[in-house]
Amino acid sequence: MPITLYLKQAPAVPLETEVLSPDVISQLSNTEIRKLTVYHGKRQVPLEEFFDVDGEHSDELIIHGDLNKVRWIGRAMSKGSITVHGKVGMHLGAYMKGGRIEVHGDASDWIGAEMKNGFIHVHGNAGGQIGAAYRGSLAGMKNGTIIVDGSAGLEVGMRMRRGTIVLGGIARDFTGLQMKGGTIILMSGAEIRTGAWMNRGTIISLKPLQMMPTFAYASDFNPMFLNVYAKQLKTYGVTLPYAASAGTYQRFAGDLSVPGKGEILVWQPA
Amino acid sequence: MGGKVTCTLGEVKQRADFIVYWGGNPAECHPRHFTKYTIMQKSKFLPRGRKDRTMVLVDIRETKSAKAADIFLQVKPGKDFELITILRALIKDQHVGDEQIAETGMTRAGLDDLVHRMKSCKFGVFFFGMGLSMTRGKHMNSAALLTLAAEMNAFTKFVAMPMRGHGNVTGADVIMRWQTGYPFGITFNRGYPRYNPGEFSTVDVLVRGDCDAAFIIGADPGATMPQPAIDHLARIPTICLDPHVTHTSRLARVHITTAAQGISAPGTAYRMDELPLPLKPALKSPYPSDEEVVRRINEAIAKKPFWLPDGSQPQVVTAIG
Amino acid sequence: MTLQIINNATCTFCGCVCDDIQLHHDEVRIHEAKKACVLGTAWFLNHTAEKKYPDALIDGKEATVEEAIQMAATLLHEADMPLVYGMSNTTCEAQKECVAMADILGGLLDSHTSL
Amino acid sequence: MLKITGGKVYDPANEINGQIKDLCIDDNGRFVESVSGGRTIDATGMIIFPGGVDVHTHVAGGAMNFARAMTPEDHRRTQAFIRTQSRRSGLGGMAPTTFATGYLYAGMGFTTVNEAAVPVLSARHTHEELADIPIVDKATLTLMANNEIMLDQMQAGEYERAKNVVAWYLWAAKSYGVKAVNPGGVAAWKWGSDAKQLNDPIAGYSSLTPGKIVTMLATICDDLQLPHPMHLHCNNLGAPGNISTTLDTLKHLEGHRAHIAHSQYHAYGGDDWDTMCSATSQLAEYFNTHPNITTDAGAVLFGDTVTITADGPWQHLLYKLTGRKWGNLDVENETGCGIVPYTYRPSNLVNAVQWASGLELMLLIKSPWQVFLSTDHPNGGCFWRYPEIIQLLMCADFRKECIAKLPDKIKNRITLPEIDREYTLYEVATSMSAGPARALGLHQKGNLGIGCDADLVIYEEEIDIARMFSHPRYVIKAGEIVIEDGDIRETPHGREFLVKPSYAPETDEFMRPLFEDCYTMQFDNYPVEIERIENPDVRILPGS
Repeated sequence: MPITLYLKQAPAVPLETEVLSPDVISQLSNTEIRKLTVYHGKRQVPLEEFFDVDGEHSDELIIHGDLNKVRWIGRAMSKGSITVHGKVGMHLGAYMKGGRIEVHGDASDWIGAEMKNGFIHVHGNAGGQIGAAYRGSLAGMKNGTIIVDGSAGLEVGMRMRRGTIVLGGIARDFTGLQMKGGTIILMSGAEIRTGAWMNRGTIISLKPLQMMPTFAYASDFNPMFLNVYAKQLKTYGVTLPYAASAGTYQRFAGDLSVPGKGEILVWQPA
Repeated sequence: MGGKVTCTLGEVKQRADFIVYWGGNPAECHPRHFTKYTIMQKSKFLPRGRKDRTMVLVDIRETKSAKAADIFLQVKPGKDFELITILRALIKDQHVGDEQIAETGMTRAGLDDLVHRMKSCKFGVFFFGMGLSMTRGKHMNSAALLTLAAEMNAFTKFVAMPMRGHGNVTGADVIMRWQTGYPFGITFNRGYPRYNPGEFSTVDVLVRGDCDAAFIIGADPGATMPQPAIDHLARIPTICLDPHVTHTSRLARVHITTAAQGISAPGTAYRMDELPLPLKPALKSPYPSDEEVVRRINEAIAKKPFWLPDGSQPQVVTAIG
Repeated sequence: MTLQIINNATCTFCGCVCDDIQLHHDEVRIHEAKKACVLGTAWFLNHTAEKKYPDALIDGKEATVEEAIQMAATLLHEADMPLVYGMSNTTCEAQKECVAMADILGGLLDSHTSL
Repeated sequence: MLKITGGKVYDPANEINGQIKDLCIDDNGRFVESVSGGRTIDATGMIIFPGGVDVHTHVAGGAMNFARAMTPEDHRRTQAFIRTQSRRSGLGGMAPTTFATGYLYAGMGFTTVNEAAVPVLSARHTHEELADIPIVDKATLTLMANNEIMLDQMQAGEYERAKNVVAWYLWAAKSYGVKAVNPGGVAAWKWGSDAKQLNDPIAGYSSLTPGKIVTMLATICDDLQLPHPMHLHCNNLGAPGNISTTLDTLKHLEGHRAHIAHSQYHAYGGDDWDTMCSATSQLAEYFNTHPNITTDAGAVLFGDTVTITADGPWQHLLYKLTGRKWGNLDVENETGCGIVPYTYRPSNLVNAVQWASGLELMLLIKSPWQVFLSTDHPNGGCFWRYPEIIQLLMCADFRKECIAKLPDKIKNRITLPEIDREYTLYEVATSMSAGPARALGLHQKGNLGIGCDADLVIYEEEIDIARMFSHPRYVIKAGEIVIEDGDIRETPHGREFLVKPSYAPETDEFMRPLFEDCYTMQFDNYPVEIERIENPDVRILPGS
C-alpha cells in the first residue's frame, strides 16, 4: 500500500519538504509522517498542517495537489517511487541517487539537479536547469534519466557529466551549456545557444537547430550507437529515428571556443 | 572553467594600452570614466596618454561613446554571446566560418584585427555594461567576457570589470559576500545563508509571489520592475526607506524618509572596482540616516520573540557531492 | 553670503564613485559641485536640507518615525518569508544593517545585482 | 572574575610544563595573582594552554572576499552556523564568512589571528571585515615588497625616503607590520612576467633586484623597530628546486630579524615536476643555526581548498595546471592577488611531497620557538584543520600510517619516514601559541603570566589528539568564557593591534604627487581613519 498525501492548504510562500522522500518516510508510521518538519518560509511546521496523509511504512509516495510552491520533493532519494498528481515546485529529485519520480502535471526549475542516478518523468512542461549544476558546482547530473514530455526552460543539462535528458517539447536557451558528457535529446528542438561551451557529450535534435557559430559541420551519418539508444528509449515511450532509410543525422562538432569535443546531431528526414 | 580576472581602476589608468568597452556607454552613463580612469590619462608607462592607448567600443548602436573610440564594432542585437564565443575560438586559432562571423555583424578582417590587437597589447581590459549583462543571456554574457579575459592571459595581461551603475550596489555585493558568503539572491529561512539566483532573486520572488512582506531600501522597484512584481509588492505589506516619496513608497504600507547618502548622510561607498571610499556629506538632513532607521527597526525586531523556537535547529540543506 | 566648502567629497551617483568633488554649500543647498560630471552635478544640486516630505507615512497617512519603525518591525516580524531588497543607493553602514535584518528575520536578501 | 583550579598548565613563555597551577583572572580580562569571588572552573585532570595565535592566515579583505564569491559550491556543503537570538549566522568551509571565522577559530582555542596580506588600498575594506570577525584579537600586515613608490626609492638608492614611505604606508593602512610577497615578482607580473632570481633586475627597473628589496625592507623593519620583523613570502614559491632561491634569500637576511612565511612552499629540490622532492633538511639546518629567523610551516593537508596569494604569477600557473576556476585581482601601485580552488591528493606525487615537507619542517627545526603551526590558510588547507596537523606531529605511528598510503614513488623524495620525533604538549603549546605570539611581538599573548591577556583554552585529555584539539572544553578570551562544551557562549568584539611608526613630517608632501600620479583616489581620502578600527590597540614606535 503506497502512502498518499493530499495538499489540503496551498502554501502562501514556498514550502520546503525534502522529507517527502522514500528514504525518510518508508520506515515511519502514519503519525510519525504527519509530524515531520517542513518549512513554510522560515516557519517550521508539521507536515500535517499542509497535507492529509494516508498510509504508512511504504517506499511508494503518491502526492496530490497543486504543489507548485512545494520544493525539494524527493531530494537525494535513493529508492522507491514518488508520483505527483498536479504541478510541482523547484528542486524535484535534486541530488537523487535512485528510484523513480513521476509527475502528472508541470514541474518547475532545477529538477534532477546534480542527480547521481534514478529516473524522473514529467508528463507536462518543466522549468529550467533540468539536471543542471548549481551555481559554482563543477558538474551537473552524473547519471540517471530525466524525461519531460513538454517544454523546458533555460540551461537544461548545464555541466551534466553523464545520463540522459529527453525533452518532448521545445527547450529555451543554453540547452547543454558547458556539458561534459551524457546525452540530451530534443524531440522538438530548442531556441538558441544549444550546446554552448560544451566540452563533451551529445545533443540530438529531431528538429533543425540554430547552431552556435562555434560548431563545425562534420558529416552526415547514422551512428550505430543510436540503434542501441533508440531501443533503450523505446521502453520510456520515446521514439528516436535511426534507420538510414528514414533519414540521416547531420553531425556538428564543438564548442570550438573551449575547444570541446562535444557533438550535436540534427535529424534530417529523407 | 575560466574565472574572473580583474584589477583596480588605477591599474587601468597606469598600464592599459588596450581598452574595450562592451555594451556600455560611459560617455553618457559614467561620464568621468574616460578622463579619470582610462583613455585620457597619462602615466609613467603610457606617457603620451590617449596616443598610447587604443579604445574599442562594442555595442548594438553608435552611442556618444563611439566618438571617443578608435574602433567601433557594431554587434547585432542579441549576438554578444555569440561574438564573444567566436573570439574565444579565434584566440585559440580555431576556425570559424565567414557566414557565422557575419551573423554577429562582424567581418573576418575586423575580428582578425581585433584578435591581433588583443594579443599584441601589453595590458588589455574589457569594461562591460548593462548592454551586455541585461540582454538575452544575462549573466552568461558577462561570464563569456570574463572567461575571454581570463583566457587572454595565455597571451598577454588581460582583465575584465563590470561597469556597475547605481551608486553603491558594489558595496552591497561586497558586504553580503563577507557576511553571508554570497553576493545576492540569498535566503536565511533555514537560519543560515543559502544562495540560488533565479530562486531567491527579487524579480523571480515577486513575480511568483514567494514573499509575504518586503523591505525596500535604496531602490525603487515600483518604478522599474515588471508589472506582476509591482502588483505583488502592492499586495503584501511593503516597507520603503528613501530620501524621496517614490513609486514604491506610494504602494507601501510604511514609508520612512531618510537622509541621502553622501549628501546628508555619512558613511562609506564602494567603487565599481571594490575600493571603499569615505562619504563626506555637505548638508545636515532633517531626516535620520538609513543606517539609523534600519538599526532601530532591527532593535525593535530583536525585542520580539525570536522566530526559531527555543532549542530548535532547522535542518541544514547541504549539497550532496 | 559665503559658501562653505567641502574638499574631496565623494559622489555616489554612479559606480565611478569619484572622490575628488569640491562642494560649495550654504547648509541648505549645494550650489556648486566642482569636478563633478553632469550626472553628479545634478545629483548634488537636486538635494536640499529642507523638509520636503513627511517624516514617515503609514498607509498613506503621516506618522512619526518611531511609529513607522514599530509598524515596520511588526509587519516584518509577522511574515513567514520577508524580503529585504535594494541597497543600491545607500551606505555600507546601512547595508550591513540590512544584512543583519535579513539574518534576524530569517528572510530573503537581495540587491539590484540580481536584476 | 574567574578562577581556574587544578589544571595541568602548559605555559612555555613561563617555562611551565604541565605543572598543576591555579589561574586567576580579573574583571579587566588579565591574569592576576588572586581573585575573590566570581566563577570557579574546576579543571582537575584537564590541560590548559594559552589561547592559540595564528601568525599567518588570510581571513579578511579583497582577496578572501573574492574567494568567497568564487566558491558557492563549497559554501553549500560546509558547516553552517545557525542564527540564534544573539548570534549571527555564518558559513565555514574553505573561505568562511567573517562571523564563522571567529566562531571557528575560537572553537579550536585560537584567540589571536594575524591577517598576513593587506594591500593598503584595500585596508579600509579589510578592517571593516575584521570588525565583523568576532571573539578573536586581530592584527594585519601590509603588502610592501611590490609597492612601486617604495621600489622607485630603493632603485634610486634613497634608503631614508624608502623607510619614510614604508612608515607612512603602515600608518595609512592602520597596520601592524610589513609583509613582503615575492619581492619584485608581483610588480613584474603586472606585465605578465615574474622575478625568480634574487640577483637579476626586476622587470621595469634597471638595477633593483629581489635580493636588494629583501635586504632593504628587512633593514627598514628593524630600523622602524616594528614589533614583528619583516614577514617574507620568498620568491619562486611552489617551484621544484626553489630551495636555492630560499637559501639565497636567507643569505640576504644575515644580521636581520625576519619571519619566513609558509616555508613548506619554499623547500623543494629537483629540477621539474617529475623530479620534485623535499629539501626541508637543508632549510631546517639553516633555521637550526640562525635563531634570528622564525617561520611558519604552511603545511598542506589533503583535501579541497582554495588558494589565495598575492603571488599572481604562481596562481596563473596553478590555473593552467588545474584547468579550474581562476580569479585574479591586481591592485594599483601596490600588489595583486590570485585565487584558484585546488584539491591536494595523496595520489599526486607533488602534493604528497608538499604534505610531507610541511611536517618535516615542523619536526626537523629543533626549536618550536622558531617554527609555528600554520597552513597558510586557506592555501595549504583550512585553519580549522590544525588539530589534524597536531595529531600528525604528536603521533609518529599515525604519521607512518599516513605515509603508507602515499604512492610508492614517494620514497627517496621525502625524509619524513625517517623522523621519529613526536611533539610534546609543551612543544605544541609553544608552536601554536607562545612562539607565534613572541615572533609577533605580542608579549601579552601566548602567555599565562600575571598581567597578560587572559586568553586560554582548556582541553579534556583524550587519546584522540585531533579530537581533543578540535573540541576544547572551555575557551576563555579576555577572561570571558566564549566556548563551553562545544557551544559558543559569547561573541565579544576583539581588539585590533596596530603600530604608529614615526616618519619625517615632509613625507606627506613627498608622497602626494607620486600618489596622484598612480592612484585613482584622492590622497586625503586614502589613509584609513583610526575611528574605523574597532577597539584599536595602538603601539607608538620610538622615533628614529
